[in-house]
Amino acid sequence: MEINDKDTLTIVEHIKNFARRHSLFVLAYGTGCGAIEIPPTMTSRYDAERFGIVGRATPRQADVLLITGYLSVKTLKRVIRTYEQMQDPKYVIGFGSCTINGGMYWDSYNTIKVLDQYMPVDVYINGCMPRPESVISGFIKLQQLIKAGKADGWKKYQENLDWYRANQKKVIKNWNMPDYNW
Amino acid sequence: MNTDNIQSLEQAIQFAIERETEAEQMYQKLIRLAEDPKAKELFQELRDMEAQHRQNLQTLDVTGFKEKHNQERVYNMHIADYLIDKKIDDVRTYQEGLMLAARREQMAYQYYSLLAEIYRDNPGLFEFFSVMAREERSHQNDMEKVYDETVFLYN
Amino acid sequence: MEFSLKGMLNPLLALQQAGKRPHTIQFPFEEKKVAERYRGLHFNDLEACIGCGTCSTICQNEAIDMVEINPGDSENAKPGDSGLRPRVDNGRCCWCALCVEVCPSGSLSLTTHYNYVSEDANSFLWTPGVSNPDGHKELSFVSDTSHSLLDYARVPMRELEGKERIKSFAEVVLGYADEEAKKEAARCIGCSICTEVCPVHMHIPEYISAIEHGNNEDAIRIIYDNNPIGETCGKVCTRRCEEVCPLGARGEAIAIRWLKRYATEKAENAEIIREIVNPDIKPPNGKKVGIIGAGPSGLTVAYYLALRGFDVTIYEAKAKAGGMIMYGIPKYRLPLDSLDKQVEYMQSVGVKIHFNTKVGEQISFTEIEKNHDAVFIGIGYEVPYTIGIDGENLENSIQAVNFLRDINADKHVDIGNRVAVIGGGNVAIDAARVSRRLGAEVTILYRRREEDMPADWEEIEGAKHEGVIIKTQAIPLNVVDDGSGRVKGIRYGNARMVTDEKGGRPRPELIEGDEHILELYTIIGAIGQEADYSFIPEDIKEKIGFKSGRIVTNEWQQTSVPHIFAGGDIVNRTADAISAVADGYKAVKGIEQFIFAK
Amino acid sequence: MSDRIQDLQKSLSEGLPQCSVEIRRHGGVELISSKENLVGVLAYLREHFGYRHLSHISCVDWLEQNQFELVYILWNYESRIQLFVKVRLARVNGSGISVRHLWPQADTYEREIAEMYGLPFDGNENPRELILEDWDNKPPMRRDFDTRAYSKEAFYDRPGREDAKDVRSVISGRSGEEIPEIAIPYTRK
Repeated sequence: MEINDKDTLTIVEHIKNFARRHSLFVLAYGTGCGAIEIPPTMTSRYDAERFGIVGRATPRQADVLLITGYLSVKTLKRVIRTYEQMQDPKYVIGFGSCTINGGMYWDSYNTIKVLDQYMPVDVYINGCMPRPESVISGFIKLQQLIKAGKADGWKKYQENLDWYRANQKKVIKNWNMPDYNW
Repeated sequence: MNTDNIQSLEQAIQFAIERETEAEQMYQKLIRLAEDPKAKELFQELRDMEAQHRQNLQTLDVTGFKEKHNQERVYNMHIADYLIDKKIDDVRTYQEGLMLAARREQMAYQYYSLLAEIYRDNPGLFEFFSVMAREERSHQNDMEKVYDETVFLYN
Repeated sequence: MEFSLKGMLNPLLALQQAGKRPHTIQFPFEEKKVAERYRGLHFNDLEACIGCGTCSTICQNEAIDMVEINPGDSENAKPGDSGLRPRVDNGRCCWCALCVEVCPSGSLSLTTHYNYVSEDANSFLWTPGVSNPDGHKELSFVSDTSHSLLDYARVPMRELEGKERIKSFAEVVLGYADEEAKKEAARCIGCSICTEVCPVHMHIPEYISAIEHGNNEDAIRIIYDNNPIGETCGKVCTRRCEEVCPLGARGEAIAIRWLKRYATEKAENAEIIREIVNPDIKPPNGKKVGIIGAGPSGLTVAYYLALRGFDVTIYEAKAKAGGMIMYGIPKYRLPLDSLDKQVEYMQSVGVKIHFNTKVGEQISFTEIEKNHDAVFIGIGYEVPYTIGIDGENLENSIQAVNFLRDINADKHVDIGNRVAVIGGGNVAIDAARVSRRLGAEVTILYRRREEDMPADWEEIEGAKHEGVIIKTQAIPLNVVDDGSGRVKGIRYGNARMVTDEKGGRPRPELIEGDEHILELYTIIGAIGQEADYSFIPEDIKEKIGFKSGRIVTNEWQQTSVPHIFAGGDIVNRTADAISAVADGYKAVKGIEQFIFAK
Repeated sequence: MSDRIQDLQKSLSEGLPQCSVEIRRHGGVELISSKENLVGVLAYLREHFGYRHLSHISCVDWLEQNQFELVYILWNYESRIQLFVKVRLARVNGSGISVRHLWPQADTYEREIAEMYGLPFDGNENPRELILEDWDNKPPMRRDFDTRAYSKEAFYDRPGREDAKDVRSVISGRSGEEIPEIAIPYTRK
C-alpha cells in the first residue's frame, strides 16, 4: 500500500481508511423515490456486496446514510436525528437532483432544496433517479475519497454544528429533539 | 492634333491626353446641367476619373511602358452594344449619364483599336494604342457593371 | 431414526451451480448497454442553436437558464440568434426531455452519458456542448420533427385557383378563418427572435399570442402600437420575420404575415379601428410638421406625430394616399378599400392630407419649409428607368410603374393580346399578372436565372400558376417596329451566366448570334426606379448629403439640414413598405427630439 | 349500460327532487346537493341505492366564486356506476358536515381536507395533525397560497444561477424595441 502524504496521514490512518472503505455499512432507510433503486443494487443483479456495501438495520451500526431523493421537512427532522445517532466516521450520499437543488420538488412548500445546508454531503450522484450503476459509481467515489482522506463531512458537521443547527431550526419549527453533545 | 500626323509615341500620348481632356470638359458641362443628385455624383466621379487618366498619361514613363501592360482578362457583357446613343445635351438623369459614359468608353475602345490596326507597322505606337484600347475596354466594363448593379437591379 | 444417504447428499446439488457464470453485471468492470433512446445528460450543438429559449420556457422545473457563454455574446450575435445558450441545472433536471421535444432547431439532445458523480454540488450546473464537447458522439434522445410537441406544418392558406384568378382582380389570398388562425397562432413558440429583423420591431410574439387567445382586439392594439398600416403589411409585407423563424429551420415558419392580416381585417372600417385602438391623443402642442408624400413612411410619421399632439399636414401629388402601396401594388394583392380605410382612420385622429398637391408645382418647397417647424420627405422611387435600347420610345412600349398606376386608377390601358415584361422584380411580376388579368398572353424576359430574381418566390409561383411564361437569361437587344411607329416585337439574345470574381451576383454574358424575335403588341419595362428630387431648391440640395442617389440621414432620419427629415425608398436600400414604416417611426422620435430641443 | 345510467338518473331525480342529477360522462352520474340536505342525501343513497362504498372525498377551491366544493365519490358494487355528489360551501368561515357515521374511512379524508384547505368538518374535530407537521401558514392546497413564493422564502436555493438572461429582453434591448403595456400580458414567461 502506498503512502502519499506522510504529514497528514499516518500509517494507522491508512489502515483505518482501508478498513472503512471496504466495509461501507449502509443504513436501510429510504427517504424518497430513490429507495427503489437500492434493492437492485444490493441484490444479485448488481450485487453491491462485492464492494463491501451491506445494509444495516439501525443507525448505530451504519457508516453511510443515503438520502435517496427529496426530503420533506417532516422527514428531515427524522433524518437529522438518525444522522446524529450514527457513529463517527459517517458519510452521507445524496441521490439525484432533489438533494442538489430541489429537483422536481423545487417549488414545493414542504421539501427542502439544498441538502448540504442541513447536513454535510460527501458525494452527489446525478440522475432522477440514479440507476444502480450510478449508485455503485457513487460508492466507488466515496471509497476514493475515504482513501484520499477527503471524506470528512462528519468532521465538518462537528466543527460547524451551530451553523447547521441554525439552518435546521429555521425549517423545523418545533425542535422537540435531544441536542446531542459530542 | 490629327491622327494622320502621329509619328512618335510622344505625339500619340499627347493625342490621348487631348482626348481625356475633352472628356473631362464634357463631364464638367454635364455636372452643371444635371439636376438629379445621383447623376451629379456620377459625373463628378467620371470627371475625376478622366482627370486621373490624364495625369497618368502625363507622367507616363515611356520606357517602363511595357511592364504596365494590363494582361487581365476582360469579359464582355455587351450592354453598351445595344444602348441608345445619347447626345450630350439630352443627358439629364443618372441612367442617361451612365448610358453616355458606357457608350463613350466603348467608342474610345473601338477608336483605339482602329488606330492600333493603322499603326500596326510601328511597334511602339501599336503597343501604346493596344494598351489604350484595352484600358478603355476595361472602363467600358466598369461602366457596364455599374449599370448592371444600379439600373438593372431588377433585371 | 433411519439414516438416508440421499438426504445427506442432496444439499450438494447446489454445487451444480459452481461452474456457472453469475448473472451479476460486473459494473464498473463491464459497461452496461442502455436503451436506444435513453435520456442521459444534455448535449447542445452550439452552432445550430439559436438561443430562442424555448427549452428554458417549457422546463417545468426551471432547470434551464439562458446564459452568455462568453461575455458579450448576446450583443455580438447576428440577427436570428439571441446569442444566449441554455445551461442546465442538473440539480433540477429530471430528464423528461421536454426541452428536446420542443427544440425548434433540433440542436438540443440527450446523450447516453448518465453516470456522473461528484463531491462538488456546484459541478452539476452544465452548459451542454461546452461542458461535454464530445457529447455528439453519444447522442441518444434527439429531437425529431415527425413526432414532436411542435407543429412544423403551417396551416395552409386558402387561395383562388389559377384559372379563377385571371378572370378578375379579386383578391387571390382568401384569409384565415377564426379556427385556422388560432391553430396557426398556437404553433408560435413566442421566442421573439423575429422582432429584431423586423425593421419596425413589431411586437410579433405578443400579438400572435393575443390571436391565439382569441383576443383579436388586443392583437390590433398591439399591431397599431408601432405600425399604422398593419393591414397593408398583413397583405404585402416582405416578411423578413418569417425568414428567421426558428420553426423554419426544420419546418415551415409561422405565417406571421397572414396572422397579422387576419387580426387587422377584423376591424372592418375606420370607425371600428378607432374604437378598438382607442389611441391616446395628446392635446395640441402648437408645433407644425409638413410631410411630403403620403406613402408608408409619410403616413407613419403623420399618424404618430398626430397622436403626440403635433399639427401634421401631408402634401400628396396624387388623388389618393398610399404612394407606391396604393399605386404600385395591384388590387388582387391589396384591395383599394383596405388602404382607404386605414388612411381614413389616420385622418380621424387628426392627420391632414392635401391631395393633388405636387410640391414644386402647386406649392413650393420653400413655402412648406417656412410654415412648418420640421419637414419630412418621403417621396419614394417613382421615376422608372427606361429599357435604354433602340425603339424604347415606340408606341405601346410602356413602363410598369405607370401601367400599374393607371390600372389602379381605373384607367383603360390598351395592351393587346401579347405582352412582354422586361425585368425580374416584384414590379415586373405585378405587371405580368395584371396583364394576364387583362386577357393577354404574357412573357417575362429576365437577364439572369430564375433563382436570381429579386421577386418573392411566392409571387413567381403565383405568376406561373396564372400562366405567365418566364424566359430567363434573355437579354433584350432592341424593339422592332412595324414601320408605323408601333411595337411589332422584341429582339432578344440568350445569355450565359458568368460568375463574378469579386463575389457579386453572377452576370449574364450575351451569346453572340443566338438571337430571337418575340412578336408582341405591348412591351412593359420594369427594370427599376429612381427618385425625382427636382422640387428641392438647389441650395438645399447642396446642403443635404446624397450618396448614390439616396439622402444621407442619421439614426433618427435627420438630414444634414436639421429641420429636414427623410425616409422610405429615398433613404434605405431595401425598398419595401415595412422599412419605410420603420424610417417613419424613427423619424417621429427624431422630429420630437429636434423640436423640443430647440 | 347507458340505459341503466338513464334509469338511475330518472329514479334519483324522482327520489331526490331537491337535487339536480345529470349524467356527466360515460359511467358517471353527478348529483348536486345543498349543504343542509347532504347528509340525508348520502344516507339515502347508501340505504336505497346501494352506494355502500365511499371512494374518496375531494375538494375544489373555487377562488373566484369564493366557494369550496366537496365531491363525494361513491361506488355501487352491484350496478358498477360511479356517483359524484357535489356540494358547495362558503370559503370563508364555512364548514362541512362529517359523514364518519356513514363511512368510517371518511375520517381520513375529512382530516386531510381540514388540514390542506382549512375547511373544518362539524362532527370531526380531531385535534391531531394528519400530514403536515408544525404548519403555521395558510393551508397549502388553497389556490391563494403561493407555494412558489413560500418555497423561495423558506428554503435555500443553490446560488450560481443569477446570470440567467431573458431572451425577450435581450432581443428587445438589442433592437431598441419598446414593448407597450398592453402587450406585456401576452409575453412569454
